[in-house]
Amino acid sequence: MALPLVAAFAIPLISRAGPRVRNTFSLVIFSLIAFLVAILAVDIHTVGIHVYTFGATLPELALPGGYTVPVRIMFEVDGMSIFMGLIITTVTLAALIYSLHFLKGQTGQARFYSLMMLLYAGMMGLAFTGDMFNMFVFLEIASIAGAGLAAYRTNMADAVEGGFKYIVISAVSALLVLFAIGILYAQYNVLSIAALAHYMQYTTLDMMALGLLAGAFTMKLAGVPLHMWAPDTYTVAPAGTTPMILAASYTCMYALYRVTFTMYGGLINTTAIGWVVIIVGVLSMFVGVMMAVHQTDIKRMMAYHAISQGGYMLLGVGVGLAVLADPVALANYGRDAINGGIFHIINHVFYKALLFMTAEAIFFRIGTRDTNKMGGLARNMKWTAAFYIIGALAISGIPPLNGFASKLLIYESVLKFNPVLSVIAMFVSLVTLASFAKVFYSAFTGPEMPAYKEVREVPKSMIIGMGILAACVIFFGIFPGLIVDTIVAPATEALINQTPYINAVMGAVP
Amino acid sequence: MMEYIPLNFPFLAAALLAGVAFYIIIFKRNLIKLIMGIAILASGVNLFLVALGYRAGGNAPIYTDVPEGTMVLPVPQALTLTSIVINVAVLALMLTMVIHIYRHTGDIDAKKSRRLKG
Amino acid sequence: MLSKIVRTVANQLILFILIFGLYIIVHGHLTPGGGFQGGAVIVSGVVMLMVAFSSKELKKSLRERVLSIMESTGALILIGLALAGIGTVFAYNFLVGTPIFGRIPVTGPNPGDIWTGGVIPLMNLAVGLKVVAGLSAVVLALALFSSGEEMEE
Amino acid sequence: MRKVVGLILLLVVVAFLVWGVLLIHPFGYPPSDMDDYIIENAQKETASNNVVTSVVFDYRLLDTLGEATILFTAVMGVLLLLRTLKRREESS
Repeated sequence: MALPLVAAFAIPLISRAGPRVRNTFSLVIFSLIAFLVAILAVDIHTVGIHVYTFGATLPELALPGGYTVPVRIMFEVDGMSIFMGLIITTVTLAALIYSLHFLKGQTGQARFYSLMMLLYAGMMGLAFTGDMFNMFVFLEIASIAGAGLAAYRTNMADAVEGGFKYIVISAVSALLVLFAIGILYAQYNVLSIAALAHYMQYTTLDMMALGLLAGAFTMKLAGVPLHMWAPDTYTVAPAGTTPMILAASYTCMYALYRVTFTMYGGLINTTAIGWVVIIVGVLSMFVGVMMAVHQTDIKRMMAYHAISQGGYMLLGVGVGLAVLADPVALANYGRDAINGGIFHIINHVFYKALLFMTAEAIFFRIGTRDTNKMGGLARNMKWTAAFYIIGALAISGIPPLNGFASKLLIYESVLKFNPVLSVIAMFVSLVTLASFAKVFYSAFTGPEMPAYKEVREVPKSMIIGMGILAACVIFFGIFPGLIVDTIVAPATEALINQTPYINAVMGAVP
Repeated sequence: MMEYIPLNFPFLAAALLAGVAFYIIIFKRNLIKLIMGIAILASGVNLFLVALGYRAGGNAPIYTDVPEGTMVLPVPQALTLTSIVINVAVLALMLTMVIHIYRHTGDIDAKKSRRLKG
Repeated sequence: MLSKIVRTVANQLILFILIFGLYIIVHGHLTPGGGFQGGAVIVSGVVMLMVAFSSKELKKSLRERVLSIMESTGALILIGLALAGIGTVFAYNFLVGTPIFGRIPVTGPNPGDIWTGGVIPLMNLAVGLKVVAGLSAVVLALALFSSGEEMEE
Repeated sequence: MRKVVGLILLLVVVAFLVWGVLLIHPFGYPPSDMDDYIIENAQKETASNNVVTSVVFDYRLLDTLGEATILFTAVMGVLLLLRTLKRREESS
């Protein structure tokens, strides 16, 4: 688990040996990490929740002998955590391969890779940790690394502004999280999530802490009232890192779910919280797509769509949260709704990362992101055009692709919960299709512009990076049942049924 | 409970510091002032954390030549230490970005740089 | 560059600041202080030099590359020490009870003994190295950049 | 308009924080299960007199590692942003 950190620290040293060595080194070490994560995933699904206590005499020894509160920091990995871990790892792998060529001839590459590794480490830590304060620390690692990467192209004013906005939002939300942690710590004198959930008494103060945490995480995942940073930051971040920043914001969504479901899941009345999540979700869907329609900057448009798609996830999980206390409704459609919401995270990260990469590929070759200035690019950039079509169809929920699978789950379950919400969701999906079709016609087809006659296809490593994601998109679309059963359902189970997570640490305590 | 409320002044101070910080973050358009606001917010949160760990009449939790008696809680101090360092890091990065923004736009007013919003 | 008096005093004072910072780092497990605090003290000395002389002068003796390597080394030592305990568990304090820094102090108030703390003193040193290098690099880079100096890659 | 919204938001947040803060345990009398354990056992387990240090470097070492990482990240970020763009100009 500490391997990405070692890699990050070592990269500046290694890169003294020359660029080729550095690239190979980061690739090799990252493949190793990906391999380890895969092993861990298999292990989790066969054995169950893993608890690793740092610094104790035994890894499983969460509570010091005969004591009732955990003292040390622990990592606690369950179905949901490893689900996020798989997403992050895949996206980072694709982004890393993609960046190899993209960065050629630019300065500061060593630090760029180093920051990429650190961002990855931060996200993984955020997904795996079982300790509130540790969560704050990893949140900060991820946001600082993300901001540094977003502002990478310092010769453009926009880039620095986007990065600055991101770091301001991150700093404020992280401090709110810290305040909430302080409130929780003041009451129960523990910091571990499982122990907090065990001792939780749902006092007024706990509700305040929940409010602060939810507000802060919503800020970070670009839910609508607090979404202003997202388009700017996503637009300017250099290729390869945009998907990672996207993944970082969904890791914050994971943190939100972890807090609401695991810590506050025993609450008698989750309906109110569920409705808040639903409303934020619907607003995000609607506002995001409406803002997206009239954008001319291709990446900016995609960023608004990212907000809108985030709304779908919140909608699905919000419906599940609203009926969490009602076993009949939960079995009837609540579980499917959560399944859909969670499945949509992985699908969305993959196809949106793919779309961002194609946009960046266009930018890489022709130097503009304005859709009005593009035209006829399909002739010379066949691969890019093909990947764009795959991503655009997936995002609009066209059958054989993965977006369809998860959206169908959401539609069906939401229809049973409240038909109006379902209609809104379908409408948003249609508008999404329309706006992507518009961009496709203006950018890839149409008369060949004389200025772009010499445009060539992007280098091979970028195609491989995009290809990995496109393969995932198609695979997930063809076998949605398989994916849902193997990785999504355990994640949902981990969210709905929080007792194993708590008992893994607090089992011995009455 | 009522008679204890006057004793909660340190927490109140922390909350008010955070309030001042939010005022700055929401209303001031100067980027340097915005950063100062975040620094004040950080101080407020740190004060809150460290005040949580105080135990009436406690000594510092260090056994070297300590007088007998209770000790204050060590964990909040450790957390505060961590959070201070984190804030140093965040501020350094933010200042760097402001320098760049100043280079590009010649101004540190958030209104003038195109899309920035507090 | 400030006047000759300031420069001379700064030259003399830097030694004391270094010693004080080092003291704080080394005694981190006995008295208030530790790697972060001591490192910050030393960096304040660096800043003092930067004010007294100019950042250009300082650049001649403090090379960016050296600082970067120092920082990476500090971080690697820290993580290496944490990793060394992996025989039992990652981040296990494996030096307790061994001759190196391993003496266990008397429970309760005691005068203190430098050879205690297990890996803690070593970690303090690593963190100190890291903080000194990292923060001086940041301060130096900011000063150089805002004075329009070229910085080495 | 913007100012009014901002003012309302500000008042809500401040009232929220102050209200929350008044509900917390009285100053100076915190609950202390975890910390009592640490105060009692720190000398035995970590062999360090300074309990804060033993928390920072032993019980919560991962936080410290993360903190060191953050510092490292920030330094990397600052140096990345303040790099000279010379080589790029040559290439373009």
